[in-house]
Amino acid sequence: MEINLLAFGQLAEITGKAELRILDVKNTNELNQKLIEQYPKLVAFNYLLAVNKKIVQGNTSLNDKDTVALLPPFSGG
Amino acid sequence: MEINLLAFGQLAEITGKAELRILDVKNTNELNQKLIEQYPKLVAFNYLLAVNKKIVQGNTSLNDKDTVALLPPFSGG
Amino acid sequence: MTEKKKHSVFIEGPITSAFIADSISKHSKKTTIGGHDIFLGQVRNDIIDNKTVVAIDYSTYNEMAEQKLHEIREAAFANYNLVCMHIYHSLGTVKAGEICLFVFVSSIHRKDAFDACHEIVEQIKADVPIWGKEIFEDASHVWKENKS
Amino acid sequence: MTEKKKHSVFIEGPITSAFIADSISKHSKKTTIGGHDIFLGQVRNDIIDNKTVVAIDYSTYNEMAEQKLHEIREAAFANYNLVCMHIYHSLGTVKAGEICLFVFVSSIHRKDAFDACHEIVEQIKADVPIWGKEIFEDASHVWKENKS
Repeated sequence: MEINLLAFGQLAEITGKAELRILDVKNTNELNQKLIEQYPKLVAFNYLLAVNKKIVQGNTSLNDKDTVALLPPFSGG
Repeated sequence: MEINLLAFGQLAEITGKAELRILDVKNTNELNQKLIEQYPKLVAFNYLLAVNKKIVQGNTSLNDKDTVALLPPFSGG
Repeated sequence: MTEKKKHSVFIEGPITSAFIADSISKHSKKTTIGGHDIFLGQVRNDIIDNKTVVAIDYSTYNEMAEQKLHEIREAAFANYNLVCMHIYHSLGTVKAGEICLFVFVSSIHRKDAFDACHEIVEQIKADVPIWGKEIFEDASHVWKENKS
Repeated sequence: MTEKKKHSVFIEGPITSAFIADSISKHSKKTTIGGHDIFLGQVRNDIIDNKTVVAIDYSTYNEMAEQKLHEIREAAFANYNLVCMHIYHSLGTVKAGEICLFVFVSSIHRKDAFDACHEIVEQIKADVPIWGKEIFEDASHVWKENKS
Protein backbone atom coordinates (compact mmCIF):
# COMPACT_ATOMS: atom_id res chain seq x y z
CA MET A 1 0.00 0.00 0.00
CA GLU A 2 0.94 3.61 -0.62
CA ILE A 3 -0.12 6.89 0.88
CA ASN A 4 0.22 10.36 -0.53
CA LEU A 5 1.91 12.69 1.96
CA LEU A 6 1.54 16.47 1.76
CA ALA A 7 3.80 18.80 3.75
CA PHE A 8 2.99 22.48 4.32
CA GLY A 9 4.71 25.58 5.61
CA GLN A 10 7.80 24.97 7.70
CA LEU A 11 7.26 21.20 7.41
CA ALA A 12 7.76 21.39 3.66
CA GLU A 13 11.10 23.07 4.38
CA ILE A 14 12.06 20.17 6.66
CA THR A 15 11.01 17.43 4.23
CA GLY A 16 12.36 19.37 1.26
CA LYS A 17 9.25 18.62 -0.79
CA ALA A 18 5.56 19.48 -0.71
CA GLU A 19 4.48 16.00 -1.78
CA LEU A 20 5.90 12.50 -1.09
CA ARG A 21 4.87 8.86 -1.56
CA ILE A 22 5.13 6.72 1.55
CA LEU A 23 4.96 2.92 1.34
CA ASP A 24 3.82 0.35 3.87
CA VAL A 25 2.50 2.28 6.84
CA LYS A 26 -0.62 0.81 8.42
CA ASN A 27 -1.47 3.70 10.71
CA THR A 28 -0.47 7.22 11.73
CA ASN A 29 1.82 5.98 14.53
CA GLU A 30 3.86 4.01 12.00
CA LEU A 31 3.84 7.01 9.68
CA ASN A 32 5.10 9.37 12.39
CA GLN A 33 7.80 6.84 13.33
CA LYS A 34 8.97 6.58 9.74
CA LEU A 35 8.95 10.36 9.24
CA ILE A 36 11.00 10.99 12.38
CA GLU A 37 13.59 8.44 11.26
CA GLN A 38 13.82 10.14 7.91
CA TYR A 39 13.63 13.76 9.21
CA PRO A 40 14.96 13.84 12.79
CA LYS A 41 14.13 17.56 13.12
CA LEU A 42 10.46 16.61 13.27
CA VAL A 43 10.88 15.31 16.83
CA ALA A 44 10.93 18.83 18.20
CA PHE A 45 8.13 20.00 15.96
CA ASN A 46 4.52 20.54 16.90
CA TYR A 47 2.23 19.45 14.05
CA LEU A 48 -1.17 17.97 13.31
CA LEU A 49 -2.10 15.25 10.83
CA ALA A 50 -5.08 15.41 8.52
CA VAL A 51 -6.20 12.18 6.82
CA ASN A 52 -8.21 12.93 3.70
CA LYS A 53 -8.64 16.56 4.85
CA LYS A 54 -9.89 15.65 8.35
CA ILE A 55 -7.69 16.32 11.36
CA VAL A 56 -7.11 13.09 13.33
CA GLN A 57 -6.19 12.69 16.99
CA GLY A 58 -4.46 9.58 18.35
CA ASN A 59 -3.43 6.58 16.27
CA THR A 60 -5.55 6.23 13.12
CA SER A 61 -5.43 3.41 10.59
CA LEU A 62 -4.51 4.27 7.03
CA ASN A 63 -5.71 2.81 3.74
CA ASP A 64 -4.16 2.58 0.33
CA LYS A 65 -4.33 5.92 -1.54
CA ASP A 66 -5.11 7.94 1.57
CA THR A 67 -3.85 11.51 1.55
CA VAL A 68 -2.15 12.51 4.76
CA ALA A 69 -1.21 16.13 5.38
CA LEU A 70 1.40 17.40 7.85
CA LEU A 71 0.04 20.65 9.26
CA PRO A 72 2.23 23.05 11.21
CA PRO A 73 0.48 25.58 13.49
CA PHE A 74 -1.88 27.76 11.45
CA SER A 75 -1.15 31.42 10.94
CA GLY A 76 -3.77 32.79 8.59
CA GLY A 77 -5.40 36.19 8.94
CA MET B 1 -34.35 87.07 31.88
CA GLU B 2 -34.51 85.21 28.61
CA ILE B 3 -33.50 81.71 27.51
CA ASN B 4 -32.84 80.45 24.04
CA LEU B 5 -34.87 77.31 23.33
CA LEU B 6 -33.91 74.84 20.60
CA ALA B 7 -36.32 72.15 19.40
CA PHE B 8 -35.24 69.14 17.35
CA GLY B 9 -36.81 66.35 15.34
CA GLN B 10 -40.44 65.71 16.05
CA LEU B 11 -40.41 68.41 18.76
CA ALA B 12 -39.61 71.07 16.17
CA GLU B 13 -42.70 69.90 14.30
CA ILE B 14 -44.79 70.36 17.47
CA THR B 15 -43.42 73.81 18.31
CA GLY B 16 -43.42 74.82 14.66
CA LYS B 17 -39.93 76.36 14.95
CA ALA B 18 -36.40 75.18 15.61
CA GLU B 19 -35.56 78.16 17.82
CA LEU B 20 -37.65 80.22 20.30
CA ARG B 21 -37.07 82.90 22.97
CA ILE B 22 -38.65 82.13 26.32
CA LEU B 23 -38.98 84.82 28.98
CA ASP B 24 -39.13 84.59 32.74
CA VAL B 25 -38.61 80.95 33.63
CA LYS B 26 -36.41 80.35 36.67
CA ASN B 27 -35.95 76.61 36.28
CA THR B 28 -36.71 73.64 34.03
CA ASN B 29 -39.94 72.79 35.86
CA GLU B 30 -41.30 76.25 35.06
CA LEU B 31 -40.07 75.89 31.50
CA ASN B 32 -41.81 72.52 31.03
CA GLN B 33 -45.00 73.96 32.54
CA LYS B 34 -44.93 76.90 30.15
CA LEU B 35 -44.21 74.68 27.12
CA ILE B 36 -47.05 72.31 27.92
CA GLU B 37 -49.48 75.23 28.25
CA GLN B 38 -48.34 76.53 24.88
CA TYR B 39 -48.06 73.11 23.14
CA PRO B 40 -50.47 70.66 24.81
CA LYS B 41 -49.25 67.81 22.61
CA LEU B 42 -46.00 67.78 24.58
CA VAL B 43 -47.75 66.16 27.56
CA ALA B 44 -47.72 62.80 25.84
CA PHE B 45 -44.21 63.21 24.56
CA ASN B 46 -41.08 61.62 25.93
CA TYR B 47 -38.17 64.08 25.71
CA LEU B 48 -34.97 65.11 27.46
CA LEU B 49 -33.71 68.60 28.21
CA ALA B 50 -30.14 69.74 27.67
CA VAL B 51 -29.02 72.95 29.32
CA ASN B 52 -26.00 74.42 27.55
CA LYS B 53 -25.42 71.07 25.79
CA LYS B 54 -25.57 68.96 28.98
CA ILE B 55 -28.51 66.68 29.62
CA VAL B 56 -30.15 67.52 32.95
CA GLN B 57 -32.29 65.31 35.16
CA GLY B 58 -34.79 66.69 37.66
CA ASN B 59 -35.51 70.34 38.21
CA THR B 60 -32.58 72.56 37.24
CA SER B 61 -32.27 76.32 37.68
CA LEU B 62 -31.83 78.45 34.59
CA ASN B 63 -29.85 81.62 34.03
CA ASP B 64 -30.22 84.47 31.61
CA LYS B 65 -28.93 83.53 28.13
CA ASP B 66 -28.92 79.79 28.82
CA THR B 67 -29.55 77.58 25.80
CA VAL B 68 -32.05 74.83 26.50
CA ALA B 69 -32.61 72.06 23.94
CA LEU B 70 -35.66 69.81 23.69
CA LEU B 71 -34.37 66.40 22.65
CA PRO B 72 -36.71 63.69 21.39
CA PRO B 73 -35.44 60.07 21.56
CA PHE B 74 -32.25 59.72 19.53
CA SER B 75 -32.22 57.71 16.31
CA GLY B 76 -28.79 58.06 14.75
CA GLY B 77 -26.91 55.23 13.07
CA MET C 1 -4.85 66.76 25.39
CA THR C 2 -4.25 64.14 22.81
CA GLU C 3 -2.82 64.65 19.37
CA LYS C 4 -5.50 62.64 17.66
CA LYS C 5 -6.64 64.40 14.54
CA LYS C 6 -10.08 65.95 14.62
CA HIS C 7 -12.27 66.20 11.57
CA SER C 8 -15.97 66.76 11.21
CA VAL C 9 -18.04 63.66 11.79
CA PHE C 10 -20.96 64.83 9.67
CA ILE C 11 -21.22 64.32 5.94
CA GLU C 12 -24.02 65.72 3.80
CA GLY C 13 -25.88 62.81 2.17
CA PRO C 14 -24.84 59.15 2.00
CA ILE C 15 -21.35 57.84 2.76
CA THR C 16 -20.03 56.41 -0.49
CA SER C 17 -17.99 53.25 -0.94
CA ALA C 18 -15.31 55.41 -2.62
CA PHE C 19 -15.02 57.46 0.57
CA ILE C 20 -14.69 54.27 2.63
CA ALA C 21 -12.05 52.87 0.24
CA ASP C 22 -10.10 56.11 0.49
CA SER C 23 -10.19 55.93 4.32
CA ILE C 24 -8.96 52.33 4.25
CA SER C 25 -6.10 53.03 1.87
CA LYS C 26 -4.89 55.95 4.02
CA HIS C 27 -4.06 53.40 6.72
CA SER C 28 -1.52 51.46 4.68
CA LYS C 29 1.28 53.69 5.99
CA LYS C 30 0.39 52.86 9.60
CA THR C 31 2.23 49.57 9.67
CA THR C 32 1.77 48.89 13.39
CA ILE C 33 -1.91 48.18 12.65
CA GLY C 34 -2.81 44.48 12.58
CA GLY C 35 -6.60 44.70 12.39
CA HIS C 36 -9.37 47.08 11.44
CA ASP C 37 -12.99 46.70 12.44
CA ILE C 38 -15.45 48.70 10.39
CA PHE C 39 -19.13 49.11 11.11
CA LEU C 40 -21.43 50.44 8.40
CA GLY C 41 -25.02 51.39 9.11
CA GLN C 42 -27.24 51.01 6.04
CA VAL C 43 -30.77 52.41 5.63
CA ARG C 44 -33.34 49.61 5.50
CA ASN C 45 -36.54 49.77 3.50
CA ASP C 46 -38.60 48.76 6.52
CA ILE C 47 -42.34 48.39 6.10
CA ILE C 48 -44.34 50.33 8.68
CA ASP C 49 -48.16 50.15 8.56
CA ASN C 50 -47.99 48.86 4.97
CA LYS C 51 -45.80 51.70 3.78
CA THR C 52 -42.20 51.23 2.66
CA VAL C 53 -39.39 53.45 3.91
CA VAL C 54 -37.54 54.88 0.90
CA ALA C 55 -35.10 57.16 2.75
CA ILE C 56 -34.14 58.59 6.12
CA ASP C 57 -33.60 62.31 6.59
CA TYR C 58 -31.04 62.87 9.37
CA SER C 59 -30.65 65.97 11.51
CA THR C 60 -28.54 66.74 14.58
CA TYR C 61 -27.88 69.18 17.37
CA ASN C 62 -24.43 69.81 16.01
CA GLU C 63 -22.58 71.42 18.93
CA MET C 64 -23.85 68.87 21.45
CA ALA C 65 -23.23 65.94 19.07
CA GLU C 66 -19.65 66.99 18.39
CA GLN C 67 -19.02 67.28 22.12
CA LYS C 68 -20.57 63.88 22.84
CA LEU C 69 -18.63 62.26 20.00
CA HIS C 70 -15.45 63.79 21.37
CA GLU C 71 -16.18 62.16 24.76
CA ILE C 72 -16.88 58.79 23.09
CA ARG C 73 -13.60 59.09 21.21
CA GLU C 74 -11.56 59.97 24.30
CA ALA C 75 -13.13 57.11 26.28
CA ALA C 76 -12.34 54.61 23.51
CA PHE C 77 -8.68 55.67 23.43
CA ALA C 78 -8.53 55.50 27.23
CA ASN C 79 -10.12 52.04 27.48
CA TYR C 80 -8.63 50.25 24.48
CA ASN C 81 -5.23 50.06 22.85
CA LEU C 82 -6.12 51.72 19.55
CA VAL C 83 -3.93 53.06 16.77
CA CYS C 84 -6.69 55.22 15.31
CA MET C 85 -10.42 55.63 14.96
CA HIS C 86 -12.78 57.58 12.74
CA ILE C 87 -16.52 58.19 12.92
CA TYR C 88 -18.65 59.57 10.09
CA HIS C 89 -22.42 60.08 10.10
CA SER C 90 -24.69 61.36 7.36
CA LEU C 91 -26.96 64.38 7.59
CA GLY C 92 -29.83 65.04 5.18
CA THR C 93 -31.31 62.41 2.93
CA VAL C 94 -29.94 58.87 2.75
CA LYS C 95 -31.88 56.44 0.56
CA ALA C 96 -32.62 52.81 1.43
CA GLY C 97 -29.52 50.73 0.64
CA GLU C 98 -27.15 53.65 1.21
CA ILE C 99 -24.68 54.01 4.09
CA CYS C 100 -25.43 56.51 6.89
CA LEU C 101 -22.82 55.54 9.54
CA PHE C 102 -19.16 54.56 9.18
CA VAL C 103 -17.14 53.66 12.28
CA PHE C 104 -13.54 52.66 11.60
CA VAL C 105 -11.34 51.38 14.45
CA SER C 106 -7.75 50.16 14.03
CA SER C 107 -5.50 48.42 16.54
CA ILE C 108 -2.34 46.37 16.81
CA HIS C 109 -4.26 43.27 17.92
CA ARG C 110 -7.75 42.56 16.66
CA LYS C 111 -9.54 42.28 20.02
CA ASP C 112 -9.20 45.99 20.80
CA ALA C 113 -10.64 46.98 17.42
CA PHE C 114 -13.57 44.56 17.74
CA ASP C 115 -14.51 45.52 21.29
CA ALA C 116 -14.04 49.25 20.82
CA CYS C 117 -15.94 49.39 17.53
CA HIS C 118 -18.95 47.58 18.98
CA GLU C 119 -18.98 49.82 22.06
CA ILE C 120 -18.62 53.03 20.02
CA VAL C 121 -21.57 52.09 17.77
CA GLU C 122 -23.77 51.42 20.81
CA GLN C 123 -22.77 54.76 22.33
CA ILE C 124 -23.45 56.67 19.10
CA LYS C 125 -26.94 55.16 18.92
CA ALA C 126 -27.72 55.77 22.61
CA ASP C 127 -26.03 59.07 23.43
CA VAL C 128 -25.52 61.26 20.37
CA PRO C 129 -28.32 63.72 19.51
CA ILE C 130 -29.11 62.63 15.95
CA TRP C 131 -32.62 62.11 14.63
CA GLY C 132 -33.82 60.11 11.66
CA LYS C 133 -37.08 60.89 9.88
CA GLU C 134 -38.21 57.84 7.92
CA ILE C 135 -39.70 58.93 4.61
CA PHE C 136 -42.26 56.78 2.76
CA GLU C 137 -42.99 56.58 -0.97
CA ASP C 138 -45.94 58.95 -0.57
CA ALA C 139 -43.68 61.54 1.14
CA SER C 140 -45.33 61.02 4.53
CA HIS C 141 -42.98 60.24 7.42
CA VAL C 142 -42.49 58.82 10.91
CA TRP C 143 -39.72 59.58 13.39
CA LYS C 144 -37.35 56.71 14.03
CA GLU C 145 -36.48 55.75 17.61
CA ASN C 146 -33.45 53.70 18.63
CA LYS C 147 -34.06 50.76 20.92
CA SER C 148 -31.51 50.22 23.67
CA MET D 1 -28.44 22.82 0.95
CA THR D 2 -28.49 26.57 1.02
CA GLU D 3 -28.61 28.90 -1.92
CA LYS D 4 -25.79 31.08 -0.64
CA LYS D 5 -23.48 31.95 -3.46
CA LYS D 6 -20.05 30.35 -3.39
CA HIS D 7 -16.95 32.07 -4.68
CA SER D 8 -13.30 31.39 -4.07
CA VAL D 9 -12.01 32.76 -0.80
CA PHE D 10 -8.43 33.05 -1.97
CA ILE D 11 -7.02 36.06 -3.79
CA GLU D 12 -3.50 36.24 -5.17
CA GLY D 13 -1.65 39.09 -3.45
CA PRO D 14 -3.10 41.87 -1.29
CA ILE D 15 -6.81 42.71 -1.03
CA THR D 16 -7.18 46.23 -2.42
CA SER D 17 -9.40 49.00 -1.09
CA ALA D 18 -11.02 49.15 -4.54
CA PHE D 19 -12.03 45.49 -4.17
CA ILE D 20 -13.50 46.23 -0.72
CA ALA D 21 -15.38 49.27 -2.04
CA ASP D 22 -16.80 47.18 -4.86
CA SER D 23 -18.01 44.54 -2.37
CA ILE D 24 -19.65 47.20 -0.23
CA SER D 25 -21.45 48.87 -3.12
CA LYS D 26 -22.84 45.53 -4.32
CA HIS D 27 -24.89 45.43 -1.10
CA SER D 28 -26.87 48.59 -1.80
CA LYS D 29 -29.57 46.55 -3.51
CA LYS D 30 -30.06 44.37 -0.42
CA THR D 31 -32.29 46.82 1.39
CA THR D 32 -33.19 44.53 4.29
CA ILE D 33 -29.62 45.01 5.57
CA GLY D 34 -29.30 47.43 8.48
CA GLY D 35 -25.66 46.85 9.45
CA HIS D 36 -22.41 45.52 8.07
CA ASP D 37 -19.43 44.51 10.15
CA ILE D 38 -16.15 44.29 8.27
CA PHE D 39 -12.89 42.94 9.63
CA LEU D 40 -9.67 43.66 7.77
CA GLY D 41 -6.41 41.96 8.70
CA GLN D 42 -3.40 44.11 7.84
CA VAL D 43 0.23 42.94 7.74
CA ARG D 44 2.26 44.54 10.54
CA ASN D 45 5.92 45.42 10.25
CA ASP D 46 6.71 43.61 13.51
CA ILE D 47 10.27 43.62 14.73
CA ILE D 48 11.57 40.14 15.58
CA ASP D 49 15.13 39.78 16.89
CA ASN D 50 15.99 43.26 15.58
CA LYS D 51 14.76 42.52 12.08
CA THR D 52 11.70 44.19 10.56
CA VAL D 53 8.99 42.20 8.78
CA VAL D 54 8.47 43.67 5.31
CA ALA D 55 5.92 41.16 3.99
CA ILE D 56 4.12 37.90 4.70
CA ASP D 57 4.01 35.12 2.14
CA TYR D 58 0.79 33.12 2.58
CA SER D 59 0.17 29.53 1.52
CA THR D 60 -2.69 27.11 2.16
CA TYR D 61 -3.86 23.52 1.88
CA ASN D 62 -6.54 24.61 -0.53
CA GLU D 63 -8.98 21.67 -0.52
CA MET D 64 -9.00 21.40 3.27
CA ALA D 65 -9.20 25.18 3.73
CA GLU D 66 -12.19 25.50 1.38
CA GLN D 67 -13.95 22.70 3.25
CA LYS D 68 -13.25 24.26 6.65
CA LEU D 69 -14.37 27.69 5.44
CA HIS D 70 -17.55 26.15 4.13
CA GLU D 71 -18.24 24.70 7.60
CA ILE D 72 -17.52 28.08 9.25
CA ARG D 73 -19.91 29.73 6.80
CA GLU D 74 -22.70 27.20 7.37
CA ALA D 75 -22.32 27.48 11.16
CA ALA D 76 -22.51 31.28 11.02
CA PHE D 77 -25.74 31.16 8.99
CA ALA D 78 -27.16 28.56 11.39
CA ASN D 79 -26.27 30.50 14.56
CA TYR D 80 -26.93 34.09 13.52
CA ASN D 81 -29.59 35.88 11.54
CA LEU D 82 -27.44 37.01 8.62
CA VAL D 83 -28.37 38.41 5.23
CA CYS D 84 -25.00 37.61 3.69
CA MET D 85 -21.35 37.05 4.42
CA HIS D 86 -18.12 36.97 2.43
CA ILE D 87 -14.61 35.87 3.34
CA TYR D 88 -11.48 36.67 1.32
CA HIS D 89 -7.90 35.75 2.20
CA SER D 90 -4.70 36.52 0.35
CA LEU D 91 -2.20 33.98 -0.94
CA GLY D 92 1.37 34.83 -1.92
CA THR D 93 3.10 38.03 -0.92
CA VAL D 94 1.36 40.76 1.06
CA LYS D 95 3.53 43.69 2.11
CA ALA D 96 3.40 45.43 5.50
CA GLY D 97 0.48 47.87 5.49
CA GLU D 98 -1.49 45.82 2.95
CA ILE D 99 -4.69 43.87 3.64
CA CYS D 100 -4.56 40.04 3.81
CA LEU D 101 -7.99 39.17 5.25
CA PHE D 102 -11.44 40.62 4.53
CA VAL D 103 -14.47 39.30 6.42
CA PHE D 104 -17.76 41.01 5.53
CA VAL D 105 -20.94 40.15 7.47
CA SER D 106 -24.32 41.80 6.91
CA SER D 107 -27.51 41.50 8.94
CA ILE D 108 -30.84 43.16 9.55
CA HIS D 109 -29.88 44.20 13.10
CA ARG D 110 -26.31 45.06 13.98
CA LYS D 111 -25.80 42.58 16.82
CA ASP D 112 -25.81 39.55 14.51
CA ALA D 113 -23.21 41.11 12.22
CA PHE D 114 -20.94 42.07 15.12
CA ASP D 115 -21.10 38.73 16.91
CA ALA D 116 -20.82 36.60 13.77
CA CYS D 117 -17.94 38.61 12.31
CA HIS D 118 -15.88 38.33 15.48
CA GLU D 119 -16.54 34.59 15.76
CA ILE D 120 -15.72 33.94 12.09
CA VAL D 121 -12.39 35.76 12.36
CA GLU D 122 -11.43 33.71 15.43
CA GLN D 123 -12.37 30.51 13.61
CA ILE D 124 -10.39 31.43 10.50
CA LYS D 125 -7.30 32.06 12.62
CA ALA D 126 -7.70 28.87 14.69
CA ASP D 127 -9.07 26.29 12.27
CA VAL D 128 -8.22 27.09 8.66
CA PRO D 129 -4.96 25.63 7.27
CA ILE D 130 -3.22 28.81 6.13
CA TRP D 131 0.42 29.60 6.85
CA GLY D 132 2.22 32.93 6.88
CA LYS D 133 5.95 33.20 6.33
CA GLU D 134 7.21 36.52 7.69
CA ILE D 135 9.86 37.94 5.37
CA PHE D 136 12.54 40.35 6.64
CA GLU D 137 14.42 43.07 4.76
CA ASP D 138 17.39 40.73 4.27
CA ALA D 139 15.09 38.08 2.69
CA SER D 140 15.44 35.73 5.67
CA HIS D 141 12.18 34.53 7.21
CA VAL D 142 10.37 33.05 10.21
CA TRP D 143 7.06 31.19 10.26
CA LYS D 144 4.23 33.00 11.96
CA GLU D 145 2.09 31.20 14.54
CA ASN D 146 -1.37 32.31 15.66
CA LYS D 147 -1.97 32.57 19.36
CA SER D 148 -5.34 31.40 20.57
